[in-house]
Amino acid sequence: MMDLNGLLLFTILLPLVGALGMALFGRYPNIREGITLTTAIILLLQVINIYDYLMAGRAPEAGPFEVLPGLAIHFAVEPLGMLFALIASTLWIINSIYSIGYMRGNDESRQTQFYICFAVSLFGVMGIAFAANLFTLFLFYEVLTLATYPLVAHKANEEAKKGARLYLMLLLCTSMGLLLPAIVWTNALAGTMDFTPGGILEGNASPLVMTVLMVLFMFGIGKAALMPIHFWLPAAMVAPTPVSALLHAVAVVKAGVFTVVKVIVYIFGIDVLAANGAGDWLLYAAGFTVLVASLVAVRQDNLKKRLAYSTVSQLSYVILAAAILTPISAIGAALHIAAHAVSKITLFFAAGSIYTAAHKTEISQLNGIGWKMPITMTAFAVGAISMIGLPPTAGFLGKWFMLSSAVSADKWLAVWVIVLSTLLNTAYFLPIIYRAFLLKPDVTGDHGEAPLPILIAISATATGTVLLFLFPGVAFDLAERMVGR
Amino acid sequence: MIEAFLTNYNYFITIFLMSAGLYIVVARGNMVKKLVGVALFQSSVYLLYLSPAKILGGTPPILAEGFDVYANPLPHVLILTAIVVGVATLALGLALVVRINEAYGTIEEDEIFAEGEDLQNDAKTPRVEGEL
Amino acid sequence: MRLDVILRVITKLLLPFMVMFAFYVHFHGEFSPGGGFQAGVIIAAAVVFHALMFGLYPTQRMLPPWVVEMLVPLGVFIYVVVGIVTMMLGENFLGYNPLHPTKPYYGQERGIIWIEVGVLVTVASTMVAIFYAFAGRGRKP
Amino acid sequence: MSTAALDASFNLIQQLPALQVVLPMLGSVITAMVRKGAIAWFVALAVSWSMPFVAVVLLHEVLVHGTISYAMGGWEPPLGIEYRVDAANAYVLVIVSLIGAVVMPYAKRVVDADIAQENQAWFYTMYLLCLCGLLGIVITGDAFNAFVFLEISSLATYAMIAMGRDRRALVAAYQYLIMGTVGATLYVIGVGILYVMTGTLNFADLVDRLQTVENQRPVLAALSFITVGLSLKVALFPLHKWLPNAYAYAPSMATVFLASTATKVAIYLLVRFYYSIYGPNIELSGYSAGLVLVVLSLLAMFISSFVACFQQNVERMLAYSSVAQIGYITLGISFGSKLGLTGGLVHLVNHAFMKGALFMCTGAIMLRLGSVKLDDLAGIGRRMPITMAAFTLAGLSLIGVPGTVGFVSKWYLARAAFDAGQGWLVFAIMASSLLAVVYIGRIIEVAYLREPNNITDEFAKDPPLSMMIPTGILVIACFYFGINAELTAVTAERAADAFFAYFGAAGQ
Repeated sequence: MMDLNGLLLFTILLPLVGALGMALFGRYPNIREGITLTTAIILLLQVINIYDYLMAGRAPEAGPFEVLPGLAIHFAVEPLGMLFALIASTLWIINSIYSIGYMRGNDESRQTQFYICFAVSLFGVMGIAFAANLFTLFLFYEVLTLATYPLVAHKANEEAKKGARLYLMLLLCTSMGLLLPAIVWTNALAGTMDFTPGGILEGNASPLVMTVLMVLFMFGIGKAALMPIHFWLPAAMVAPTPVSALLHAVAVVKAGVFTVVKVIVYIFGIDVLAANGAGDWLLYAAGFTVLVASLVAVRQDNLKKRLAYSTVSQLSYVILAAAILTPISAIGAALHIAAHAVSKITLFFAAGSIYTAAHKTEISQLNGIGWKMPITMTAFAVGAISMIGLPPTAGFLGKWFMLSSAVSADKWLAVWVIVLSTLLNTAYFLPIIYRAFLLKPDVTGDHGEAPLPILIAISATATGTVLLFLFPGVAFDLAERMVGR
Repeated sequence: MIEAFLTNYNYFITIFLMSAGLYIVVARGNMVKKLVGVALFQSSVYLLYLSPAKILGGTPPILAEGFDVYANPLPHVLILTAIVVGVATLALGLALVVRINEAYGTIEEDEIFAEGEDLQNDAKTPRVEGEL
Repeated sequence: MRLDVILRVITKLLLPFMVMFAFYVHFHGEFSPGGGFQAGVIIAAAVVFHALMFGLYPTQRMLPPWVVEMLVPLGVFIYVVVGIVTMMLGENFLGYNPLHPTKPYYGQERGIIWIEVGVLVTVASTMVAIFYAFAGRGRKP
Repeated sequence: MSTAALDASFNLIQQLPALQVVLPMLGSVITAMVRKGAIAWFVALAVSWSMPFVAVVLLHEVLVHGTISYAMGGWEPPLGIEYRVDAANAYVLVIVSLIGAVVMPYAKRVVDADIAQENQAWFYTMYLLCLCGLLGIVITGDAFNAFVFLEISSLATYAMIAMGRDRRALVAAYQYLIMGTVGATLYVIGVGILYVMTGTLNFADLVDRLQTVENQRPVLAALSFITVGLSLKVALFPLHKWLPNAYAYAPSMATVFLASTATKVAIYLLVRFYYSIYGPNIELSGYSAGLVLVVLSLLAMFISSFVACFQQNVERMLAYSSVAQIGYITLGISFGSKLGLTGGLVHLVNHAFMKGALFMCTGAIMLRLGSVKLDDLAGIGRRMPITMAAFTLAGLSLIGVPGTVGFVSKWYLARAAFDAGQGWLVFAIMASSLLAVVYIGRIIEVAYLREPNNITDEFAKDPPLSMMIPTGILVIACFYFGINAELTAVTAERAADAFFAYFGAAGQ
C-alpha cells in the first residue's frame, strides 16, 4: 500500500513516466501505443483512487518542496481540481483510442513525438489540477503551453508553423507578461500564494489594487480565451483533430477556465469580490466575449473554426458564471467545465471523423452526410444539443445553475447574455444538423464511416454527454464541496 | 585660476595626454595609430600615479644616513607593473595588426569592414523568413 | 648586410660588458635600485644588438627561438616554485623568511634574488621573443 | 611581517587562497613548457578539476568561520597585498572554477578541431592564464592587484579569441583589445585617484579612509572612472560592441568559457566597488547611479534582445542575448537592496549555467557542420537529437520558464522590484524575456520543423560523449537549481550580506 503523498506524486508523475516509455519504444508503434493506453488507464484508476480518499475525508497532499524560501512546489487535492483531473484522465483514454485511429488512418508522420507531447501535456494537466499554490499552478501551466506547442505545429508546413507561433507567443505573452507579474504582486501583497478558501487578498489590498490584479489575472490566463486574447484558439486549428480535442476539451482551455475559477474562489474569494466590486467588470467582459464569439461563429464556414469560436464563447460562460459571484454560480461554472469537456470533445471527434472518412472541412460540403455517417452525425447532434443547453444532455445542468444564480443575484445582464447566446448557439449548430440529415447529398465522394477506434471514441463521449446529465452525482458533489456546502 | 593651473600642472598634463590618447583611439581608423593612442592613454596613467608620489626635496626611497624625506616607493612599483602590462598589450596588439595585415592586406578599419564579410552584422541583408 | 668591421668588433667587445652590467644590476636589486626587470631588458638589448649587427639568423643560431620560448615560462616557473617552497616551509606564498634556517633577514635576501632570477629570465626572453616574432615575420626561416 | 609563521608547518587550508591563483599559474607554465597538445590538455584538466575543490573548501570555511585574510608574502595588510575571502567572492570563485572544471573535458575535441596541433599547448596556456586572472580578480583584496589580474585575464582572452577559426577572429580580438585596454586603463585611473585621495589600495582600508576624505568630488570622479572602465569589461550596454564579435569568432571552447565567466567576474568587481567600498560612504541612489544603471539595464534587456532576434549567426544571437542577460544582473544590482543584489548574484550563476550549456551546444554543431548559420541548422533536431534537446532545455531556461534557473532569477528580480516600489519593472523584465522566446523559438523552429538539407544529412550527428556529458551536467544544473534553488539562493544571500558587511570589517 502506497502512502497517500506518494500516491499523489505518483499520479502526477505517471504521464511523464509513460512519455519516457514511449520515447524508448518509439520504433515500435504497437508497444508505444500500448504504453499510451496503459498509462492512460492506470492514470484514471489512480485518479479515482484519489477521489475515494477525498470523499473519505483524507485528501492526499504532497510537499511542500521548497524551491526557495517562500516559493514551494506543493500539491493538494481539492474538489474542483479533482473534477478537472477526473475529466482529463477519462478523456485521455478516449482521446488515445481516437488518436490511434486518426493518426494511423491519416498516416501522419512524427507519431512518437505526438504521443510523447500528449503525455507530457497530461503531466501538466495533473500538476495544474492538484496544485496547491499559485506558483505550482503557474509552473504546470507553462509546462502545458510548451508541451502543446509541438502538437500544434505537428504538420510542420508554413501554415502550421504560423499557427503554432501565434499560439505560443500569445499564450506566453499573456502568462509571462500579465499572469506572472500578477502572481508576484499577489505574493508581495499577501506574503503567501496558497490557495485558501475565502481568498488571501482580503485586508491586504485595496479595491483598486484588487481590480488591477483581477485584470492582470483574467487577461493573463490566456488559456481562458477571454476576448481580445482568443486569437490563439482559431490559429491552433491547424493542428490534427486529436490535438484540437486536447486543446478544446481535455486540457488547455479547461486549464484556463479552471485557473480562472480557482483564482476567483481561492485567491480573491467570492465574498470579498462580491463585497468590494473589484470583479464587476468581468461580467461585462465575459458577456461581451460570449455574444461576440457566438456571432463570429455563425459566420464561419470551416467546421473546426466554427467549433473554435463556439469554444471561445462557451469558455466565457464559465467565466461569466464565476463572475456572478455566488456559490451556486460557482457550482454552475464547475459543472459547465465538465459538460463542455464531454460535449466539445464529441463535436471535435465528429469533425475529425468527417475529415478522416470524407476529407471534408467546410460546413457547406456536408449536405446529407448524416446518412453516410450515421454514428458520427448522431454523436455530433448530441454534442450540439448539449452545447445549446437542452436536456437530456450535460450542457443543460450548467446553464440551469448559471441562470438560476443570475436571476437570484439580480444580475440581469448575465441573464440576458445567457438567453441571447443560447439563441445564437442554436443558430450556428442547428443548420449543420439540418444540412447533414435533411438536405440532399452532394454527388461527390463515396465513403462510409470512419475507422473503428474513432467510432468507439465518439460513441463513448456522446454517451457520456447524456450520462452526465442523468447521473451528475460525482460532478455535482465535487462542485458543492468546492464552495464549501 | 592661473595659480591653480600652475600648482597642479602635472594633473593638467595628465588630462591632456589622456584626452589625446583617447581621441586618437576613437578618431583614427588605422590600427597601428589606434594602438599608439592606447599607449599614450596608458602613459597618462603612469604620470597620474608618479607625479604625486614625488615629494619635493625627497630622496629615492633607500635607507641612508641623514635623509628623512623619501619619495613614496609604492606608486613606482605599481607603475613598473603597469608599464609591463602596457608593453604586453602593445606587443599583442601589434602582433594582431601584423596578422590582420597578412590576412586582409590592409590595416585600415574601414577597408576591413568594407570587405563585406559581415563582421558587424551577419544580417546586413536581413532575411526575414523564419522569423517568429 | 654591409661588412662594417669597426661596428662588429666593437659589438663583440661590448656584448660581454652589457651582460655583465645586467648581472650587476640584477644582484644589486634587493637593496638598491636595480633588479630583474632592468637586468632582463639589458640582456635582451644585448641580444637585439647582436641581431642588428650580425643579422637575425646568426643570432637565432646562437639563441634558438625554441629556447627563448622555453625560457619565457621557465622564469615564471622559478617564481612560482619559490612561492611554493615558501608555502611548504610554512610561510605564506612568497614569504621569504624561512628560506634561511635561522635568520629571516637572509631569508628575505635569498628569496628576492631567486624571484628576480625568475623575473630576469622571463623579461629577457619575452623581449627577445617579441623581437624574434616581429623581425622574423614574412621571411623564410 | 608575520612573526608566528616560522614555527608553523605547511597548512593546506591556510594556504588555499594562494593556491587558488598559484595552481593555474603553475599549470600555465607547465603547459607552455611541454608543447604537446594532449599533455597540455591533461595538465589543464588536472588544474581545472582541482580548482572547484579549493573554491568549495574556501566557501565552506568562510561560511563557517568567517572572512579569511591571507597576506601575500607575509606582508600584513593594508601595506601588503591581501587576499581577502568572504562569502561574496568565495561564491564567485566557486562559479568560475566550476565552469572551468566542466568545460575542460569538453575542450579536448573542439580544440582539436579548431586549433592547429602546434598551437594547442599555447591555447591551454592562455586558458589557464585567463583562469588564473579571473580567479585572481575575485580573490584579491587590493585594487591595483585586481587591475593586474584583470589585464592577465584580458591579455590571455585576446590571444584565445585571436586563435579563432578564421580571419574575422583577428579583427574581433583587436577590437576587444582596444576596448578592453581602454576599459582597464579607465579603471586604473579611478584607482589612481582613489590612491591619491586616500593613500591606500586595500579594499577594506579604502572603506575606512574614504569616510575621512573631506573633498568628495574626486572620490566621485574616481567612481565614475571605475564604473565606465568596468562597464566596458562587463559589456554593459552601450559598451558591449566588442562582445558579439568576440564570442562569435572565438574558438568554441573559449566562447563557452568566457561567456560563462569573464563578464561575471567584472560584474563582481563592480559590485564590490558599489556596495562594499562606496556603499557605506555614498548613497547609490543619492547620486542617481542607481537610476542610470536601471536605464542602461533596461536598454540592454530590450535592445540587445531585439537585435538578437534578427541575427543569422546563432553564436552572435546568443552573444547579444548575453548582453541582455547582463542587463538583468545589473538591474538586480541597481535596486540597491539586499533582495535585488541576491537576485543579481543568483542570475550570475544561473546565467553561467545556461549560457555555458547553450554555447556548448553551438560548439557541438560547429564541430559537426562547420557553421552555425541559422539556415544551416535546418532539420538538425532529428540528426543531433541530444544536442538539440539540450539546446532546447537550456533555451527554456534562458526564457525563464518556471522550474528552471531562469525563473528563479526572474522571481528574485520581480520581488525586488516590488519591494523597491517599482512594480512596473516587473512588466519590463517579463516583456524582455518574451523576446528571448522569439530568438530561441526561431532556432528551435528551424531545427525541428524544417527538412534537413544534404549537408546536414551527411555530417550532423551527436558529438562524442566527452562533449555531451559536460553539456548534460550544465543542463541538469539548469533544472535542478530551478526546482531546488536552496543552495544557490541561500549562498547568494550570504554573498549579498557579505557585500554589505564589508564596511566595518576593516579593523578586524
